[in-house]
Amino acid sequence: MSGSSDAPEVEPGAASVEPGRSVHLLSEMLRVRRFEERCVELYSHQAIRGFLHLAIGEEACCVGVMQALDPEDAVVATYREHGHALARGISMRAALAELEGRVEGCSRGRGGSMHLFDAATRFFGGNAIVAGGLPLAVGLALADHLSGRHRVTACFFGDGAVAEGEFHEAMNLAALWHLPVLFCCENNLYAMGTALEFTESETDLSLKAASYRMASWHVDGMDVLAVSEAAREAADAVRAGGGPHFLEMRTYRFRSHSMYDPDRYRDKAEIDRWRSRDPIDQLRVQLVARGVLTDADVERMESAIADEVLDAVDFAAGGTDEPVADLGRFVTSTPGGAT
Amino acid sequence: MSGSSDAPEVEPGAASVEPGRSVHLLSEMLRVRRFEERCVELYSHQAIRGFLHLAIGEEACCVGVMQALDPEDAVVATYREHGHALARGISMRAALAELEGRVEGCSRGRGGSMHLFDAATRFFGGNAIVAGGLPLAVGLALADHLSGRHRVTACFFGDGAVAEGEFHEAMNLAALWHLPVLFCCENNLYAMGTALEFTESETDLSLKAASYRMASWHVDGMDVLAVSEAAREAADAVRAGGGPHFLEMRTYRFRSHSMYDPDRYRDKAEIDRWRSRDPIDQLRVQLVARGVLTDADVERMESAIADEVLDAVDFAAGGTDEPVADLGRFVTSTPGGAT
Amino acid sequence: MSTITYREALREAIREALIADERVFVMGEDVGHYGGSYAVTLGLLEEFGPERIRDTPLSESGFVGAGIGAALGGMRPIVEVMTVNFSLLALDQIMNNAASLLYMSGGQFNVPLVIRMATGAGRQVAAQHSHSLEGWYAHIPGLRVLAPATLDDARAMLAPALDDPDPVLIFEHAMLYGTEGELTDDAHTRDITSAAIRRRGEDVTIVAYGGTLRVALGAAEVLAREGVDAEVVDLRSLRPLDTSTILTAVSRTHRAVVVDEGWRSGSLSAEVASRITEGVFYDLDAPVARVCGAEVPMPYAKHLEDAAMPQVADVVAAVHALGA
Amino acid sequence: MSTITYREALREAIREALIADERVFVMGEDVGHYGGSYAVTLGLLEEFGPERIRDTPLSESGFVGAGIGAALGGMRPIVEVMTVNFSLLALDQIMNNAASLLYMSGGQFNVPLVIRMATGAGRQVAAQHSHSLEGWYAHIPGLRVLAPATLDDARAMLAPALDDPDPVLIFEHAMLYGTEGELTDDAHTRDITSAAIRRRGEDVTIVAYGGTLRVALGAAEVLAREGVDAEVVDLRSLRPLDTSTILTAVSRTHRAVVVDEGWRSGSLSAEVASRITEGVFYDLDAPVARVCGAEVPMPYAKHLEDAAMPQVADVVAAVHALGA
Ligand SMILES: Cc1ncc(C[n+]2csc(CCOP(=O)(O)OP(=O)(O)O)c2C)c(N)n1
Ligand SMILES: Cc1ncc(C[n+]2csc(CCOP(=O)(O)OP(=O)(O)O)c2C)c(N)n1
Ligand SMILES: [Mg+2]
Ligand SMILES: [Mg+2]
Repeated sequence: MSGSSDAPEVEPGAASVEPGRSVHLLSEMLRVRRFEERCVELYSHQAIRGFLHLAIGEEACCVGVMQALDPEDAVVATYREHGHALARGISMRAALAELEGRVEGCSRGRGGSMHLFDAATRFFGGNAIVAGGLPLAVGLALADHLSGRHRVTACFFGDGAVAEGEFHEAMNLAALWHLPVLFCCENNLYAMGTALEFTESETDLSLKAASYRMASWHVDGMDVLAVSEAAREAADAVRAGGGPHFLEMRTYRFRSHSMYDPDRYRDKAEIDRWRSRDPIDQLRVQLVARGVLTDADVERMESAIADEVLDAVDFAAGGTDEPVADLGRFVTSTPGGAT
Repeated sequence: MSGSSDAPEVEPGAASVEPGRSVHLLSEMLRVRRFEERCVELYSHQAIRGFLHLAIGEEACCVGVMQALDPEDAVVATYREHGHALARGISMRAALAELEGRVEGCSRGRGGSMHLFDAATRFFGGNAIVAGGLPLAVGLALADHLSGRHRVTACFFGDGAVAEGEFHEAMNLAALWHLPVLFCCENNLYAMGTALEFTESETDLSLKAASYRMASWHVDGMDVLAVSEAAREAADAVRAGGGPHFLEMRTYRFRSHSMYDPDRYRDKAEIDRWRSRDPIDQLRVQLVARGVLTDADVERMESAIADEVLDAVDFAAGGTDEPVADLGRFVTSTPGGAT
Repeated sequence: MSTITYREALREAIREALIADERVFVMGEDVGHYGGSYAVTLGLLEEFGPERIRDTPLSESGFVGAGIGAALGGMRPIVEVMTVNFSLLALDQIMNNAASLLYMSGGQFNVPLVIRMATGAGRQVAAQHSHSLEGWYAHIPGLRVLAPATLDDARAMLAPALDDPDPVLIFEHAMLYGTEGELTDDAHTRDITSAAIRRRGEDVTIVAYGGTLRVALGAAEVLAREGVDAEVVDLRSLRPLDTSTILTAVSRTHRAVVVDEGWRSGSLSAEVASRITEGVFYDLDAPVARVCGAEVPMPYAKHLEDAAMPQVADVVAAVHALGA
Repeated sequence: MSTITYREALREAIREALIADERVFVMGEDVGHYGGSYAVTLGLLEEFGPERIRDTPLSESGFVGAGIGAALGGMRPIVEVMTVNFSLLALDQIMNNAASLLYMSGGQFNVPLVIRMATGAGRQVAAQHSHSLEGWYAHIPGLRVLAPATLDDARAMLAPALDDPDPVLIFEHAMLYGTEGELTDDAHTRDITSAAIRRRGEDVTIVAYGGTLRVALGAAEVLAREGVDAEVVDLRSLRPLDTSTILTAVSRTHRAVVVDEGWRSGSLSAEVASRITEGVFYDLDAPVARVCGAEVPMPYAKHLEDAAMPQVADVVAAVHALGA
């Protein structure tokens, strides 16, 4: 990570991350990957419908940041949030049941892929409006500030969100009021089919924070160790009263924007170049090379995750529909509320 | 003016403005001042109603910038736009008739003080939504760009607008598309009763433009010569295809935000300090000292302006009401339109 | 009993809430140093300090969204949007977050937020500052929408609104702030669900809310002098609508006029008229009449503004046209 | 005659406009390199280049406002807002500038702008992507609001919309893009003012628009099998409403059902019902019925989404309840 755009980034994996944590990071990334791969299948079988946005290729971002958070912290995410949800501790069961519209899902099947919620882990969604979550994160942090609680609110968004006015309003409010928000920009170079160069006159997004006097770092988003180090340092600073921090993670999605997207706008060569930097492969190779893991360890890890995925698939398949009679439930908190 | 915030500003009046133009600038500022002073009286007699926002103290900004524009350029202003309208060439008659709700007004009496419009001078309003005019200016410039016309769109807004998302969206669009917009920020340090330090985490507004890679200057907004020089240079650059430019003018309103405002939030000493830098007094003293004008010349100027104001007052007083039967006219262009 | 203005009644309610509950705070443009654009929050900064009386930058979407987030975080924010016109900039937050989060999250995340705004025309502030959109907002499920039209309601509605676990919008008509009078015992009712009968009558029901209540009452007076006895219903809550109070009245009077300052097409008056027709069709002696705002961006000139707003004479004429 | 999809019909209309008039250009998120989120603009970037098929950053208020400005500057922009949900972010520009500038300026500045958006539910994209707000937009004076429900209208409405000197919103129901069929001669009509009778009938009038037209026609078929002969009116223009076509139909059938995907309270159905009641009260055998969207943020689960949207069976039941 680096404090300005010109400063060099830390070497991939150079950080003195202790082996146990590295293994955990690998496992978490694999959980996200295998979960989403299964989602693709389920989508083709129409068990999952609507929009489905995959984070495949970007797992280092959600996994790396989540490791830096405490249970009492809060998370606000986007519609591309399966990884965030899993890494935050929502079970595969609850997530997959949600994607399949089951009442056992983490949002009772009302939200689907774009609207995973979980009060227990303070996961404030999934938000399908680009940049719509940022003001919420500011407000959550404001609540902590007003209550004298030393918590962090981590807010995820993509490069596309930076062009939205709400991004700027939220950045200014957080900086002006010195609120404990960790702004996590997952810059995958595209907003749907529109490349960053077509959306921002200044494509170095970490510079945007400067005009709010906000501390800003950027980091290789394909290197989970670098991300987790940067995120920990930033989160610690936020928690210690250092005000909001901006963390840009430079990453890439290996698949199309959503299942509807024919991906006409990207170069095969570009995709391949990024695929060669797969965050999971990189870490696995490194850990095996360093002798932290054996191939057999990796296989065991894969197989445990496969079991977890399978269990979730069974759970979701065995799930139930919310009764139609409940359609009007939770429009308001009380039945006599303002429907 | 200066290209960055650290660079020194040009000396007041140092610019080699030729005498004739200086005199014209003084006269234009005086026209705005005397017009608005009369508006205060008319407001107290209830000939003018609704919101009335005065630019008294800020005349160097509108007058200085307007001098840099050509007739085919476009202007987008705010609700504090009497000065802009007069300096752009809307007659006092048409402006005052508008403020008094007469059909002879430049908006047929439908707009009032906040909505002066004039197609002949390409004056696209008066806009009562803070930052609401900025996207319009981008669009006007886009039209010029697409049509291959070398025109400038000057867009005025206050310091308060900088916190609005629309400001940022417009800045990005203009810079991204390299459009001929001159962004004119009249920084009078307050948005209604809220001081800049309570609205922006970075109070040096000229820095905001940097995060859009937009050329940005700031200038003493109490010095009309400095403003007009800066504006001319910026407008020329814009017209020559140099892309959008941002011009911050540091100024102050001597009176309250609107006629409703008891002005509880500002220090008497602060107001006095700024009043001692009255842009009109400064230029008059200077021109007299340099022998460009005699006191008698100034008196003649005042008296001509007093006549112009009086004529406008008579004109407005003698104006007529739009027939109530026309209430529904111009909701759409055609009577059979989409009312 | 001493007199009080509508503005002061609102302020008293806010003060009381700030004193009673630490989680309550006020946030909005110019609520602090300026004293509130309509002086509602005047003096509160001095009393409660800048953390709880929080001036915001001009960023409606940002601070309304922050209010939603703070509510999610356990606070009880009172967000002031200076006028309804500016709330359009925050509409995405209001509809897609405040009103939807509880439902989308399957009941996990409620949003105990109060948003206050000024609304309505009558002050010659022209097209961009004169909207009457509270009825339009009443379209959105998940919101409670209130329109205090009396001093008592100005005083009484905030506390139960804050107690509501879900988002509540309170619309204060700009022409009411200066209204003066005495509070009654109703100033302590905690009712934000029912419509109120402001005048009993037998011949026609006039339904109004917010800024049009005084128009309705004025018309009722004129009509009374003519021997026509009008019942006046003040909706008070625009969402949910207290349909039963309306229907009870109309089933008795057999005629109804709805007075709505909003633009006629698609205004709340259409919903009220439809509910009446659906509910007591066979009791109606005539179709429900509507007296609404003219469908124009509000003009500045006084005579045109008057012509664009429902007036007493318009309501009287509508009642006559019903054959009452 | 070869078949064409709704999406292709829209594209043909856009192509034609781009060819016919240099001032026309297309602007919006992902209209270019991506090919349009609903593939409406697919191939146009290659044909017309990036100046005229202009990908925008995610900044709805900014680029809608820029569209307004470009229209003021003499262009004829077609702005695509990906879906109506995102248009909330641009609502201030739409209401306070596009719809108001002509009036506020005393007739000087008209805004010849077309804004297209996808609308409606049915694809399981949940609460923030499934709104049906076109009826709500029809509240705003100064706008023309169109809802092409057929292939012909998808093909035909753009040209007259671009000729309109004032802003026009065109709402395309997301479920229609894939509809396939043949164009008829009506694909060249330039009519954007009148409602269309899609089916003649004597017993009941079913009024629908956009996404609910096929529901209405489906219900009419079911009813026909039962011997009930329904007339189906497609509003086509939501603002202004072609009241006379509706009234003529209802005065003949004496019964009416309005089908509206929007949330019931305050939906356009209320306005239509009110106009019917106001216009032909004494011809009505029963109160106008409404079949609307459930008043919930749209749930993801298919069975709940279906339950929240007007279905053929609901319309049939409503007709039965009217005694037809
Ligand atoms: C306000 C808004 N406008 C448009 C969309 C449609 N949309 C969904 S995702 C997306 C791209 C967002 O890109 P980015 O923020 O970079 O996130 P990524 O998808 O790359 O993770 C767009 C345009 C939306 N959801 N919200
Ligand atoms: C979007 C919006 N929010 C709030 C207001 C109310 N308002 C009118 S002027 C003003 C202050 C604007 O300050 P600034 O931009 O600095 O301009 P100045 O009045 O100082 O010239 C405010 C808050 C408004 N008109 N528009
Ligand atoms: Mg992206
Ligand atoms: Mg200011």
